Amino acid sequence: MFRFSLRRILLFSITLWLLSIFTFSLNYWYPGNTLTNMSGVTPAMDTYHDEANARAMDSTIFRQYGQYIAHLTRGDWGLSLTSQEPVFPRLMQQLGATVELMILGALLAVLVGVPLGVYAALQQRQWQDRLILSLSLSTYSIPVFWFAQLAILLFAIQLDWSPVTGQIHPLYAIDTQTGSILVDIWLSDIPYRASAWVNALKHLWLPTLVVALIPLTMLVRMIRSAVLDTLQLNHIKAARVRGLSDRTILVKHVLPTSIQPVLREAGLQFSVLVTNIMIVEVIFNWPGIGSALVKSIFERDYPVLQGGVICLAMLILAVNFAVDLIHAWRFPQVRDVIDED
Amino acid sequence: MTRWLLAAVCLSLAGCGPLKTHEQIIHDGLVYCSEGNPESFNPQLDTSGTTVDATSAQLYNRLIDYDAEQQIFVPGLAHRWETLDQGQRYRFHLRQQVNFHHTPWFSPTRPFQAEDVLFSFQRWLDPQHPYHTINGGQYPFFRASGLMQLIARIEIIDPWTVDFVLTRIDSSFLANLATDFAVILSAEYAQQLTEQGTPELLDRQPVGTGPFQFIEFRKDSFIRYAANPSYWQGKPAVNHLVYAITPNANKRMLKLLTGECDVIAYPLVQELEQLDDNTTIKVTRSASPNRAFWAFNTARPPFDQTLVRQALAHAINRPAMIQTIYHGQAQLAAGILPSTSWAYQANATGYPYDPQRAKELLKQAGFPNGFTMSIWAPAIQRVYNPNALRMAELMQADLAQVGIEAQIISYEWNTFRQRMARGEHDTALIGWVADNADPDNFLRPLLSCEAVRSGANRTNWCDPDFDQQLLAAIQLTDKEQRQQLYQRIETHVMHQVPLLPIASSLRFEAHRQNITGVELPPYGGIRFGNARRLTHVPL
Amino acid sequence: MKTKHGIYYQFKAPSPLLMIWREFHANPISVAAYYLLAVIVLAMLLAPILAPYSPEWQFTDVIYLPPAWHPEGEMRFVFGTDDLGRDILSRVLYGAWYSLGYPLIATFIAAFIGTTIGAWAGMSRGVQSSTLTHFLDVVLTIPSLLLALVIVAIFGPSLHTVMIAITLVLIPQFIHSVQNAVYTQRAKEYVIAARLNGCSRSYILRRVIFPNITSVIVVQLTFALSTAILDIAALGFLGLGVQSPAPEWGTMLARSLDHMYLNPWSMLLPGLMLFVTVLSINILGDNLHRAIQQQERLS
Amino acid sequence: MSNLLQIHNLTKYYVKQVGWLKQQRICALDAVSFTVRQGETVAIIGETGSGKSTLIKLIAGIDTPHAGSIALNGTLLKPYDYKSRCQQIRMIFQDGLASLDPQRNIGQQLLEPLRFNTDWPLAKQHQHVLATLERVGLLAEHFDFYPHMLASGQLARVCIARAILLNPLVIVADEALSALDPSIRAQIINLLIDLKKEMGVSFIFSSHSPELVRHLADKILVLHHGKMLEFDTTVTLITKPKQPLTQALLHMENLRKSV
Repeated sequence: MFRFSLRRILLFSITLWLLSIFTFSLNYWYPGNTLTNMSGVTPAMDTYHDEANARAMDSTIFRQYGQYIAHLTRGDWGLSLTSQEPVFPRLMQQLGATVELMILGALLAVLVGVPLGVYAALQQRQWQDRLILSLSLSTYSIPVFWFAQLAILLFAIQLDWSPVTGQIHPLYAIDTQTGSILVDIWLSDIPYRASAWVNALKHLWLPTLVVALIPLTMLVRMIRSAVLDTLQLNHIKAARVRGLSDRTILVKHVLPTSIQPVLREAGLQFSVLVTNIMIVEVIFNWPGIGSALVKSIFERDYPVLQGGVICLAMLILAVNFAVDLIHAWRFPQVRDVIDED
Repeated sequence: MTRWLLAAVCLSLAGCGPLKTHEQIIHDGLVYCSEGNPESFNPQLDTSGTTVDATSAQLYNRLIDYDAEQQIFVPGLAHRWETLDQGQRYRFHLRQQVNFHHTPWFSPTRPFQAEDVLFSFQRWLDPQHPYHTINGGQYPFFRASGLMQLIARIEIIDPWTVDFVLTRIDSSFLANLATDFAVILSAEYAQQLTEQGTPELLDRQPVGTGPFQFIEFRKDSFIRYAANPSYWQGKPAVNHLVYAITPNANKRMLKLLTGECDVIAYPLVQELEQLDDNTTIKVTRSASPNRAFWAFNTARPPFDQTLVRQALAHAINRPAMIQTIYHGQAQLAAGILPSTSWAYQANATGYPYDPQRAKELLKQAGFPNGFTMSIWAPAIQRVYNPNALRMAELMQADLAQVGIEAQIISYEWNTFRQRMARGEHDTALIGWVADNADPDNFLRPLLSCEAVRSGANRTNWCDPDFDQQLLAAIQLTDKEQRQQLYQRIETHVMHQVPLLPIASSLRFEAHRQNITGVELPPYGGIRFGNARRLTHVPL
Repeated sequence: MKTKHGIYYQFKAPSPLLMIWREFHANPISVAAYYLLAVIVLAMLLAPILAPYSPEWQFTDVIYLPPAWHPEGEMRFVFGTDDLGRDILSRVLYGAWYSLGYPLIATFIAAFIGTTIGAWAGMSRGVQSSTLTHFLDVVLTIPSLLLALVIVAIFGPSLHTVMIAITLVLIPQFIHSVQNAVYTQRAKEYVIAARLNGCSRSYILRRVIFPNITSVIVVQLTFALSTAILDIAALGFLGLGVQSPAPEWGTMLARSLDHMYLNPWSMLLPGLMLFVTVLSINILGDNLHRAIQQQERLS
Repeated sequence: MSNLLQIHNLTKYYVKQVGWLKQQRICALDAVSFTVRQGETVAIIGETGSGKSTLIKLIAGIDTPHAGSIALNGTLLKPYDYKSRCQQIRMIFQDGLASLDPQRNIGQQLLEPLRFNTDWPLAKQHQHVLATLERVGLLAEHFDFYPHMLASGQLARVCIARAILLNPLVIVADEALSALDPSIRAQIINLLIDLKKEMGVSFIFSSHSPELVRHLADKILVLHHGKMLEFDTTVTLITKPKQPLTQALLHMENLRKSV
């Protein structure tokens, strides 16, 4: 396990390094002044020459890269071209909002998707199974932006169960500290926390649902086939023969084994989740990284775009790394296979 | 049940103070869904309607205000003024006991006085002023309107009396002072910032004398204001004012329907009317002195040729636009001045839709096979143009008829304006809302050579003869004579067509039925000072 | 090589690919999806003939017309008109070029490039291929939309950019699946046998390995196609894709939101078309996959 | 009879990860040397994991040795040089179905060696394939069959057909017959004996079955943990085995009977 972790950590670091090279070269590919793209300092500003010196712009590309990494790790991610604010602290807040949506979406997908998938597998070829399968295939094909609009029309306008957009009603003056609204309410010292929570949850559930929908349906399909495969395995049959109850077999034997192939696909699932979050954030005016990213493209605000790309990519890589470790820790047979090459 | 649940949640959390209900919080404030981010919190620096809406009337006051209904100037921070030296010197007597905002970043030690007026004007008048170059150093309104050349100097007579000395007699001076741009800043705050070494905060963490004070701005999310408790006209009825920034017109409408917005900017009027939901939502419309136009960048060939511009003017079908873009809620423009202006005369020459004539003109200009060009159109709604992108699409089809291939280009609003100021466009669909009732305000900021320098002249058309005539017109005091002169000027401009006027639209605003007192003065942004919510919530 | 009178009934044995097709064809849902997709593709190809008007022609006198089956509709505009008086039917038909045609082209280009590189990587051994595998694993975890957004940011939004972005984004998927498939195939005994027969590398790749991974490629194709369609539409919806007045479905959908009460059809139809197209592609891919599994279980 | 195949000092090991950083070599073959004469049949016996398959693979050329050499008629064979090797050494795979491409019919696959190793015209290639099919006891119409349509005995025949198609000098087989039913196995053994007589090839095979070894082999090679224990004629080994293991391997059924 130690050796495996070491290898994974090495791989993870190499990937981060590649990512940094990629984002570094993006600065040269974006239209306009490279230094401005990197730091948000325009030639018209007084600090331009200092910045050019600090980033070794007249030196070799390697020193520029070194300075880039130094700035990056220092948390100096440049200034936004539109607001002249430092990018990094702003991004961290947006990251909070994005991660909140991400965690809730993933939770919803798992809490609903897994039982549904198991249920479908147990009812294999029954009408329930067919219904769940065809429903999941259809939802999987819905363009998420269309679905979000329809959901707003139905739940927010027709039924009035949810507000249209935003994290919380703007009149609740919640200080943004982490960016995650639920945590921020907790951290704030307002006297009306309870109603703020209720209001925040009212805002939260619809985007969470939309974000979770597609990973959820994928999860249902994957769990279903994994459970079906597992049920065919000999040790499950043996457990049956031993006279264990269906429930025990399911919980103690089938589920743990079925999780393995599903966990392997978790990276892909997560990237689907992130794709949806980017679109959903734009539609629901969610102050997260995804909407900032899209907006920054419209505004040609390259420092913000860069920051967003780095943040999202790192998040995804980190999650994949974590999944890999958990996978190997939980299923030792995997790490031998992976270790071979 | 819900209440029990709430109570349970509340009890389970340590430090959960007295329970304040959602209704109380809502009742305490007002949400205005605006269409974009302000570029700055000081309207001196920017002419964009978005900036003006968010700042002028909320944070600041002017020396004088203009009452459009009675068509007179009314006192602002100056309670009285008089003309001296045959109109070359104006003396303002300032209101006493007016306080600047008391904020976490600034505690005023003295009330508003003449020094503040001097500071506010010298900042943009004097290129040597320490604050002149802070945050861009561009003062587009003052440069384009000619105020920079007009004011010779400002003299403090005593702490509550200020004199403005003009270089010449100018009938539009008071009108310009009453605009949303001539706001009064705090000299003391500026001094504090200089000492702190952060002068740029002057326009980012603003301090003014207005009914609301600034609390927080989060780009793309909201601007938060609180009522100024010691406002000289009395504390506003609304305690919290929030600008929820919602660029998407459709979202604004939906949020108005669900009550997330109390007032919205630029409503989709046709949509709201379709809803037939008049019990909760009210749409008001008012005449507005605005003009949507198509500006040709005359600095770029082939738009430097009058024949080409005339051809383009004939090539597009403006009456169709009134139907499809404005849904009939606008008036087709004949000339540059809108029909609400006193200098307007109905007989101005127009450019009827005539593709045949357009083709002939193009042939004369040496483009029998047309050419390729770009149409820049902003992605957000403006008073004068509810959907410029759609309009550009219409024009694209029209231009294709005369063999011109047009490309539509759009950027986020602030980027759009910055790039246009740099003259990167071929042609642009843009517009103008008058800041005051003077016809000069329609011609000089848009087309003068001075406006080319400030970047406000989107056509880059500079005609010294035109500028000369404008100057002559503004020095006349006789309305009749001025009207005739403006008539001549307009005929000249329309022949040259550096820009093609398209329409003037009605101005719309939509709000929930229980909101009153939101003011939309024709020559200015939106005002929330007198707004209030009507519902009563049991405490 | 047919013998006239054998002791077996069958003269021509069906090839395994044909058997997968038969298996697939036995499922009515997949057949329905197949024909639906065929109709959409046909409609796209015949758009210039089928569409009653040019997609950009503006009938400014009849804006916001509901579809023909609506009491206020008119027969000449079957799906109604949009806010500029353009015929929605014609726009949807021509829009298929952007929302289905271009994704198809992008998918095929990506498939060609990706398969070539993937086959090369799968055939080569050692560090080279292991590095590539790890690198691809990483690239694949980055959402395609994010990469597409970066490419759009570099080149600016236009049809070209979107095509470049989508194609580039799809290539790693193909490399990955083809490389894996080739790698698995290489260890198969029949491939070793072919090598022992003295076959050339290219022959083994073309005649032995490729027929055996066709199904993998086809399934990957359907997956990539639905990704491409949804990504292009999403970019269009965000305003960063194909620019107006091109009747791309995502762009149409985004534009129609401003008048969804006045003209709900102009919002519903493009979304519905996207949904139906992607759904039929997904059903196709799904059932193809199942048919292949079934076939593998039989043989 | 001359020495046809000379195997000298053949060594092959696999690397296994032990602990965190240590690697351990596991020897599959340890300096194995022997020679095979023309027309001779050599059986390789040993326990599971003794290196039988590795040896076969190395001779067939699927794998590379870490040391040692294989020479045919005095010329060294290079690993992965299938082109020159496949005319002389052919292999019969253990699993007939797995060693045949499911996507192509039998005929196409049998034409393959001819196509790449002869310059015969197509018609002649076809004819030769059909003749070979008949020679191994199949019908001409099996040409059009796909592997999954054939029974296991037929598949074994196809494999043999593929091996003899090019008239090789050596045929190697790795447990080629162990998966077959006893009755079919007998048929295939007879077929192999017939073919051997007709063609005069050398035949090297590995097997677990003492009867088969005794029945077919001229010589026997005993492997134990990759080392060559004994290599001698069948008669010698059956009558006077030097090692108890040889005794055990060759008389398994006797042991079983005695227990």
